[in-house]
Formats: sequence, C-alpha cells, structure tokens
Amino acid sequence: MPRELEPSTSEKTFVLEALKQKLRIDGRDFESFRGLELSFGEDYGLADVQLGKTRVLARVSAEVAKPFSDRPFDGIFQITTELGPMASPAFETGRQTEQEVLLARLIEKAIRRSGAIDTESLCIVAGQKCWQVRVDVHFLHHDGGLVDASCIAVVAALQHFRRPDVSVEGEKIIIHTLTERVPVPLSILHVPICVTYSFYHGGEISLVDATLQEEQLRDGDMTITLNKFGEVCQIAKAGGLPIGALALLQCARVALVKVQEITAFIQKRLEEDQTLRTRRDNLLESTAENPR
Amino acid sequence: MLVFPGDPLPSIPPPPKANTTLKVGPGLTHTPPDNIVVHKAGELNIDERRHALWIEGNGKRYIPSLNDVVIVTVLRSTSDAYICTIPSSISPAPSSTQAMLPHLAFPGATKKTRPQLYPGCTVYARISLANKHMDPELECYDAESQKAEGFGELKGGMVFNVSLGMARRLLGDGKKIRQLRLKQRKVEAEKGGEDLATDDEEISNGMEVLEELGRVLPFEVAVGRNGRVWVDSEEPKVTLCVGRCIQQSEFLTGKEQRALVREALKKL
Amino acid sequence: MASSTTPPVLSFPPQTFQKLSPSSYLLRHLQSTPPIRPSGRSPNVFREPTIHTNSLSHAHGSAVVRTGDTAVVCGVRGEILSLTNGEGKAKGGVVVLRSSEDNDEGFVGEEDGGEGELRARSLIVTNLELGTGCSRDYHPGPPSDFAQTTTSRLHRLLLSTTSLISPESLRISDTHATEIETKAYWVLYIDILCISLDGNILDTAWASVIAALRSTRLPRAYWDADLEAVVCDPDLAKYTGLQLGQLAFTASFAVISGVGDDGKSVILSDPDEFEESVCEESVMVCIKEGGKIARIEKGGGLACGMEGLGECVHRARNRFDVWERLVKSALV
Amino acid sequence: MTIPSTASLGFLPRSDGSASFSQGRTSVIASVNGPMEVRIRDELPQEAYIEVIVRPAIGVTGTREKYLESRLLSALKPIILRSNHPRTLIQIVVQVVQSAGSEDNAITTLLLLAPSLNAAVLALLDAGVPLKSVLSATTVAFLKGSGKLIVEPELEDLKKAASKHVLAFTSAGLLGFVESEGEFEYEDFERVVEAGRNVCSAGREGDDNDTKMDTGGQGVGELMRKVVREKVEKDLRWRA
Amino acid sequence: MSRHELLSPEGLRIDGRRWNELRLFEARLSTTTAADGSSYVEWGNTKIICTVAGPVEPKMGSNRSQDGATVVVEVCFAAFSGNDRKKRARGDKRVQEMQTALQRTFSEAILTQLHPRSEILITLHILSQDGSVLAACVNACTLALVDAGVPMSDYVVACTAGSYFVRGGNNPEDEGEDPLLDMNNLEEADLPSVTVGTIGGGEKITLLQLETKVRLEKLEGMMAVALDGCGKLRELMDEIVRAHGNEVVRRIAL
Repeated sequence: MPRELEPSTSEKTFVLEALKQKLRIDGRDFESFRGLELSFGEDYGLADVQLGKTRVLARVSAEVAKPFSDRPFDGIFQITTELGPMASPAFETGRQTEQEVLLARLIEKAIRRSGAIDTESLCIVAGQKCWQVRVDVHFLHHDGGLVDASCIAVVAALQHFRRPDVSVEGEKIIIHTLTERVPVPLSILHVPICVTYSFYHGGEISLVDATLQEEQLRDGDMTITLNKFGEVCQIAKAGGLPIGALALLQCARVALVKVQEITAFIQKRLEEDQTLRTRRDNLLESTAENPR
Repeated sequence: MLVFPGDPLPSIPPPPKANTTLKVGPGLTHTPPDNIVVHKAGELNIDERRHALWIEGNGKRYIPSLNDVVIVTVLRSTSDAYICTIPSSISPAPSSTQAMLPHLAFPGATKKTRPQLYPGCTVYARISLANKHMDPELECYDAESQKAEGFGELKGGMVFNVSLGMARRLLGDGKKIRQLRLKQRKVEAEKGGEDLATDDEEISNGMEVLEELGRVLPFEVAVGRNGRVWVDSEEPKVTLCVGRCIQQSEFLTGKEQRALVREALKKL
Repeated sequence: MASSTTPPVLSFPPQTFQKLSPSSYLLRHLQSTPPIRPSGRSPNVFREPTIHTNSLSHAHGSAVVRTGDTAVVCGVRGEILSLTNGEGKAKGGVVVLRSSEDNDEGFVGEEDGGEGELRARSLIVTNLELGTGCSRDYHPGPPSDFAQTTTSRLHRLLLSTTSLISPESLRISDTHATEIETKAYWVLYIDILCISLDGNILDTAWASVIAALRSTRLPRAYWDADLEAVVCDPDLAKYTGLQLGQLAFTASFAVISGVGDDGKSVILSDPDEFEESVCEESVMVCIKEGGKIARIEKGGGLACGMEGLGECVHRARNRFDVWERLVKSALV
Repeated sequence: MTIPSTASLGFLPRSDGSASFSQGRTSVIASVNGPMEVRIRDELPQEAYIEVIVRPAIGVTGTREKYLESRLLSALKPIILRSNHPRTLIQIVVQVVQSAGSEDNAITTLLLLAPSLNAAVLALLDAGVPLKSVLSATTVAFLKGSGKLIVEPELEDLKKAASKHVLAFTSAGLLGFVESEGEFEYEDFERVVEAGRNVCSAGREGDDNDTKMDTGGQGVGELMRKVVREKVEKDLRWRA
Repeated sequence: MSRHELLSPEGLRIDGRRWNELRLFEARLSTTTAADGSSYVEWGNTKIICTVAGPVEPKMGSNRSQDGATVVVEVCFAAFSGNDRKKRARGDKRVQEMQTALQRTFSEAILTQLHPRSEILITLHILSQDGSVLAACVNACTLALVDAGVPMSDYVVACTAGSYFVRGGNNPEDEGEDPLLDMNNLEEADLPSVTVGTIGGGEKITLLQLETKVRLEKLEGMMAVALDGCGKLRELMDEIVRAHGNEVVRRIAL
C-alpha cells in the first residue's frame, strides 16, 4: 500500500524557515483556523464539515437495544471513527493504526467521557430497553486537523439529530414514525470543541489547526477540548517537545476564544437549518391542504 | 469539441502531405489497423498541419512519459542508482511511482565526480525510459546537448503543487494550443467571409501569471510535468507570493491572472 | 480432442496451451464447427445434475447436489427463538413495535413477502463455506469475498426474490389464548458446504437449498401456557414439512465475445471453472414455476444484448424443467 | 413529488477523481485513486487490479456491502481499459451518505446500486482513468396490475412494484448491467429495458437536444455528460 | 452516588495526607538480571515493574531508522491489578494510547541519535493500580532506563494533581477549590485530575493529560502543584539512583 510521502528536505526547511518569519504556507495567522463550512443533510443527524480542505461527515443513528447489565439506567452512546481509503490512499481498511486509535480515544474522551450527552435520558424501560445512539464518522478528505474537524462534525450532528418518539404501554413500547409524532432532540448537556496546537522550534512557535504538511513537520502537539462555559473537558499532550507551563496555559486561553466562536457558528447553522425546515414543512402542509 | 470515452471520432482531415503519419496523442488509443478510440473525457484537438490529434483534459495523477521533465524526491541510494519517487500533484501525495536515477546519469559524471544526493533531496530530471511494464528511469542532462541545462538538484526553495494541466501550461504548451486556436479562427473567419481582427491578447496562453511576476520579482522557477513547481528567491515572502499566485491562477484567464498578480504585489 | 483444433506449429500439448493462453484456447474450441467447449459440451448444454436428499441424520433436512465436478452438501436445522427473552429476574416481555400508518402490527403485512419479518428477527441464516481443498484457488482462513458474496446472493434469492418461506410457517403461537399471539419462532440455519468446486457454484448451491428445504421436517412445537415455555413433541410421526412457496431455479451463463470474425459472442450454459476464469461477462436467470422470471443478473461486459438475454431466458426455462423433475423425483 | 437527480464532480482535492450522485433520497460519494502501487498479492502482470470498496452510512461493512462491491465491480471492470496500466491498482471507494430507507432490506440495497454506479463512473471520468465507454445506470419499477413503468422510483413505488430493475447502458445504448427482481415476463422486461435505455443513453455532442428536453426532464445519461462538460469547461477556462 | 468525604475538616485527605504531600515513593533498580535495565516502583499502592531491553537490533524492519533509535513501549495490566478482575486485551484502545504517550515522551528524552538503526524496548507490568498509574509508569521507565544505561538528557518525572471543591458551610468566603497533589484511586474517581510529566523536573511540560472536566481557571493551580510534585519526585529518584550507584560501586570494590 502506498505510504504517506514525507516532505522533501527543501519543503521542510522552507516551511520551518517561513514559520520563523511568521509566515504560514497558506497565509494564515498562527492562531487562526482555516475556513470552516458546515452543512446538514436531509436526514436528521447528518453533518458535513469542511475545515479548509479537510472534510468529515458525521452520521447519527438511533435504535432500540438492551442496556448494558452494569448500567441499567443508561442508554448506549457510541462513536466510531474509522479512517478509510477515501481520506487518503495511505489508510487501509480493516487495520487499526496508531493514528486511528489516538483519534478514536481523543473523540471518545472529548465527547463521550465529558458527558456531552445525557445518557440517562436515553433509557426507555430500566434494564430492558434503551436507545442506542451511534455516531459514524466518515473521513472524506484528509488535510490535517482530523480531530478538530471530526469533533465539530460529531457535536453538530448530535445537536441536529432527532430520534423517533416512543410511548410505553405496559409491556409494549411503541416507536412512532416521524410523520406521526414530532421527533425528539437528544438531551445535550454541553458542546465540547477540540483545538489542536502544533509546536515548532523548541516550542517558540505554536500553530492552531495545522495542515497535513505542517502536521508532518511538527515537533509536538497538544489537543485541548473546552466548551463555551470555560470548562476544560480534556487535554492530551502525549509526549513530544517540552513546553513551558505558562505557554500551555496561554494556549488554553486562546483556545477558549476559538471554541466560543465555533460553538456560535454551529448554533447559527443549526438555526438556519431549522428555519429552512419549518418553512418547507409549512409549504408542504399548505400544498397538502389545497386538494382537500 | 468535447468527447467522452467510447464516442466515435469525427472524420479526420486528410494529411497535408501524402506520407505524413497520423500522430495519436494522450486520451486516445489506437487499435490496429485503423481504429482510434477515445478513452478520456476532454476536449478533442486536431492539428491539421502536424496531422496530430489528442485530448486536452486535466488530472492530478501523473503517468510517466518519455522526455517529460519532472521534479522528483530522492528516497534512498543503492549501489549504482538513486531511487526516487515521482510525486503527483495531490498534496502531499502518498508515494506513487518509483523511478531510478543512475548515479552516472549526470553531465560528465564519473564514479568520483558524481553529485552526492541524500534522501529527501529535490531533483529536476528528465524521464529517459517510460514503459507501462517497467519502472521509469531518469537522467539529469539534456538529451541532445548532453549538458546540465538546469537539470540536477534543486537546492533550497519550496515546492508547490498544481494540476497537471496547469503544469503543462506553465511549460508553454498553452502557447501551442493558442496558436492552433488562432489559426482555426482565421480559417473559420475566412470561410464566413469576415475579416478577423486578431487580438493577440484575446486568447490566453495560460502562463501570464509567470510573465507578470517575472517582470517585477526576482525569483527562480522550475516546473515539472508531474504537477510540481519549485520556486526559490531571496526571501520566503517572495517565494510564497509566487507559489500562491501560480496556484490561484489555475482557473483564471490571462487578464484575470494579471490582475491577481497586481493585487498580490500590492500586498507584498 | 483438443489437439485437432490447435495449430500444428505448436509443439507443446494442449494442456500447456491452455495454461499459456487460456482465452485463445477457449476461442479456438468455439470457432470449430460445430462449436464445442473444452469439456466436450456444446455451448447450450448444461451438466447433468444428481440429487440425494436426507443423507445427514442430525439435520432436519439435507441434500447433496452434484453437477459435473461441482458438488455441495446442504443441511437445514431448525432452532427455537423465544420472544419472551431472558430468564429469572431479567425476564420481561418488553415488545418493541414500530407504528406505521397502515398497519399497527409493526410489519408491513405481506407486501414485501414477509421479508421484513424474516429479516428483522433473522429467522433464516444462510452460510456457504468452501471445503478445504475444494478447488485450486482455495486458501485457508476467514471466508473469502467469493464465499461471502455467494452467501449473500443465496440469501437474497431466498428472502426477496422467491419468498420461498413465509414467516407464518415459522411462527409458534399460543393457540389457546383468545388472541393469537406469536410466542416464538423457528429459526432455520441453512449451511452449505462446497465439497468440490468446478464453476457455477450458485446453481448447484441453490438447488441444494431447495432440495434440503423440501426435505426438512420439523417437530411439532407448541406453547405450553402452564410451563410458560415452548415445548416440542418428540413424536416422529408428528414431524411436519415446511410450507414452501413456488419452486424457482437459477441458471448461470458465461459470455465470451470475439468468437467469429465479426466479433460474435457465444453464450456458454453452466460454465465450469476454466470457462469462468476466461469469460468476464456473466448472466444469471432465475425462473419460477409457470415460466415467470424472478431474477435477472448481468454484468461484466457489453457483448450480451437483448437477444442474448432472450436466449438465456429460453435456456433457463428448459433448465428449470430439468431441476423440477429431478427435485420432485428425489423426494417421493 | 420527485426530487431530481443531482451530481457533482472533483470536490475532493486529494483523490484523483471524486463525484457525488443523488437520486431521490439516496445519496453517495465516490472517489477514485490510481493507477497506483498495488499490494503484491493483488498484482496482475498484464492489467490493473480494480478494487471496489463500499462503506455504509451507518455501522460497519457487512454482507450487504460485500454484495454491492461485487455487483459494482462486475459493472465497472469491463469499461476500464485495464491493460493500459499493468501491475497497478485502481481503487474505487463508494461512501453511502444517505439511503432511501432506514431498514436494511433488498429494496434499499437495490436503490443504492444505480447511484453508486453513476458516482463511480463519474469519479473514474474525473480521475482520467482510461475507459472504453461511459456507463450510466437507472432504476425502473414495473407496477402490479396496471403494468405502468416508473423510472427512478421512490421507495414507496418500489414497495408496490411487481418487479424492480436496475439497468446500466453505455452512451451508445448497449446494455452493460442488469439486476432485475420480482415476477415478470420477458416481454415486460423488454419494455423495461427500452424505458431504461431512453434515460441512460445520451445524445452526441452537438446533437440537437431540444427534442429530448421536451419529453420530460433530463435523463441520467445527459446529466452525467453535463457535469463532466462543466468540469472540462472549467479546466479550460483560462483560454477564454 | 455517595461522595466520600475526601478532605476532612482538619484538611487531611482520606489516607491522612495533607494537600501537598506525596504518597510514599519507593523504588528499586536492577530487579531483574535478565533485562538490560529494570526497576520496581511502589507509589502508595500503585506497583509497577519495568524492564528495558536495548539498544538492540530492531525485530521489525519498519522500526529501523537512520536518524536514531526507535522507542517501543508495551504496557500490560495484570488481571488482578484493579478492584474488579478485568483483563485488558492487548488491542485495548486505552492501553494503546498509554503506550503511545510513553513512547513519545521517552523518544524526546532519550538521546536517540546516539543509537541509529536500533530499538529500545520498554515493557511495563502494572501489578496494582491505586491512582496516578500513567505518572508511575513514567517514573518506573525513567529508573529502568537509567539502570540500562540508556543515554537521556535528564530524568523524566511525572506526577498528578487534582482539585477539590471546598464547601463553605456558613461562611461563603471559605468556599473555593483546593488543589491536591498525587491522587489516589478514590480521589481520581471523584475529582478532576491532571497528569504532568517533565524532563528534569523543570517548568517545561512534555506530557500533559487531563480526562475529566475542570474549569479553565483551576487548571493553573493544578499544574503548578503537579510541577512542584515533579520537582520533589526528581530529588527522590535522584537519591534512589545515587544510592543504587554507590551500592554497585561498593560491591565492585569488594
């Protein structure tokens, strides 16, 4: 299988030299994200995120399942992140690479373990039936920043998702179709967003949202997850270049600003989608009434 | 004229001289005796004078072809050759085609005087052997003059990616097509009995961006047909400006390219 | 026989020629008059099948089918799936229903031939395995893509194309209650083992499934309200066969083009392994009782047009009669 | 109310070719990479190895995806000029974004076939992989009783259909792929094929397309040509 | 869930420590003769064996690098190490994540360029878990690498810190968050905690891991306390290494 090609010596020296002069290859500031695009599918719970050239799809689905025996009052919430060959020919199917494991763990810690979803609200009959919510993350295009982009995609898709309403009658659970009863949004407790820093030149330079080329050349990285309330959900700096504590704290503070911007952006897009849907529903109703 | 795979070709005009052989270019497959099949979607070009036809399209994956100039990266060295990779324009591409650059394929090289290249080096080379059944081979001298003519290691600088079509234009292929177009227009105009006021500026050659940049900025540039452009200058700022302008003029007309360069220079 | 058709300039035996240039080897055979295949068959001749049923004593139904050098064994076993799942404390009959406007029962009635119910509860489990050493290309290890694809083709034939088994024949109900309520289901495990593979596994495997299902006899199972459990009657005399839908049989073809000077294509019925490896284009036709078409699959090339497909359907109908006679005679 | 099919091309900068195609509520993305390095065990001395990977929208790859992979491969393999790039790999990845129904049954699988095939062909064209011809696919439902044909039916139509057909044709109208299911006579099948051919085959460049437009919208063959044409025109815009 | 009283009104923690007190840190070097270097660390009730093999020739060709030695880390959790008997599979994502974190930390600290085309294999066996497992692993690795004589730029030391919310009772001015040094299992389960790893016990952080929600303002305090702990631990470890070294020298002299 083809492997990801290392940048050539001239690219390496040039990129690092340019960074010293405060220049990034794509012309961004050190502390700015690439252009972020977010759109939703026709189905509930389908979010399409573009961060620069990196593109990630997140798909939320829900079905009724039996809860885990050790947590009878909780629903099941899973996130799967599989790197496929569409994102880059270097990713093979069926084999887990270190990168894939780290990515999966980061997303898991950032979203699931930080309690972004109230899993107790997914319980239908304690110990018997609950909702199993799963998020499938599909990577369409890899140009760095997979963690940040997939985190945005997942939280956006979760907020967009609506599950069918259920009613319990004795020993029967009835799942109502989307047309019969208005579907229910998930109960979301907070919206975590990841910001990844890349470090260069002994820690003098730290970049937000590195491209693939920048990622290949970095000496160390750190992913910090926050929500807009200023709660740190997760920090992962797995070794690499030693960085001063104060510099790291400064990164965290800058990240908070970014997180607030991104959260607001997601919120804006969600509202736009909602208005579009309401307008279309109204239109459909009026056309449906006409013949009668 | 746009053609699709499997489409029948229009009748090809007879050759200008009786014994000229028909040249079949990229995008077409010739199956003996006289069947020519389109296998790519693109614009069909017919050059009556040279009695040649080819399909103009664009792509990202580079397929090695004889005498193409390419920008390659050295992967490692064996006892008698450097193993190089010919990256395509997909940035940063997974290693695709591997090629051999013999240690002695440099102008006047002997075992002692040959240039030392290290893994990661960027080299400007010419393809000396290309065959679908074998890995390609490279040389670092001009086929006719046996001199370096700019081939060899590219020190410093930065490599940028462009589409294969853009790389061809930067190497001057656009000019040929432009001349062809101009002539065809003239013929058409004559047929219609009109007088065509040929405006040279009207049809772009696709490389105005380089012409315009070269007028103002001092920089070096090397273009590989594999969709890689190497740029070097005194200052990283200038190198970046040149690289970005080239990348951004992919879909721009000549006039727009000039405007783009002017804007970029203002900012610099 | 082959040496007569190979050009005399060749100094090696036909077997070598076959390995060196398989496609021209096949083409040369078909260009002779009358066209004849390397196996000695005419293009439109299928291999003669044989069927034995109930050869396995532990399965509820079984069949061994052989066509040429392709031989498969199929076994059917029924197991009970109780809907009142869980034992002891965890016991609780929570039933999940999907409301839908036209049917409150959850499944969209018989519109899809019961496919929804069969699928939702996975009442039919099919699996095809290639026996060790069944063919030259056999590699030990997890099921190959080929085995997986064939399994899913058989599964589709069974569930959606032919609707051979209706879900009600698998329901076990509480007959004494005022309202008939399904308490459990029979789950049919259909395992197919290919002993020897010489091309066209689908036709043979499918015939073995049909024959095995027709030979299947399940014990009488009923809901015992006192025990609150499903009970099977051990009395052999009360074993009953399955209620099966209309018979359907498949016929597979390989298409090779460029036979004549005009590039004419030839359709080979029931291709063997060698022919399958040479011909890329293939056609499969499934015929139901009464000559209706239940399924057509075609892929791998452009040579076979509508006339070709018409010819395939015609041959498949004849083949249906052969299989029907054989299956019926095997199960008297 | 039918949702018109849409297609787009070349939006994944790292893949050699990419395309999306949606028909009704089904929507897929396909990408093509190659010719590139091939795994040793798949290497073929005379031709390129073609790999098709189908990835579901929800869950992990199962038998349904394997089945789709084998059907797509059988349709795509003959149109690729494999002998042009021996000892290489051409990899086609189809990602399902949205399927017509939530249930995993025969009908939703059937509805995935035509869009996946179209997206894959467009991605191959975008990648510039040498092709023998262009294939476009459509789904046709044959209704019970009335014998009415519905081209590009919705999920609900298919549920009521006596037989359902997925057909693919080259632009010259040659039948390249069939997957038909249900209960039908050969004569019905002939009608279905005619209907399919009408939407799939495309007029030549420069032909008068007006007559086609009158007969109700744009066929899938035309649509595919249109998006490729737009892409080529964009690539050649610099000349304008 | 009932909250344990993790901090008594007198300011003592559940195991009797003060907020800035480390648990007893004991370690031995050269515990196994078969390995090139080994160590055994007991940190409160967290117990870890670490062995180092290398620099040796890489087993896999992909680990051979011209630029320097490749560091490979394997972590095994003993089935009896936790409260519930649970065997972590090798492919467990959490274990793999730990391995990567350790591998990247030590690749930075080890002077890998001195041993090109070779591999340094670190194996960790966790016998008992009582909080601060990752930090204990880092410390055990450091000691084993020192024992193996692998060249490093300095000691790699890691420590944890948590944050405890103090209820003010009647006096709201008493309300606030108190940082805690060196978390044990019970504290980790209920309080946010951060693992900090440094090279040389200085102010520069190479490993930083936080897995529970905490307010951004509290982070600084936690990190400061953890860094302070790293400094203390470095001295402890240095003492242990020196004592071991003296012992070795003495034995050779005899």
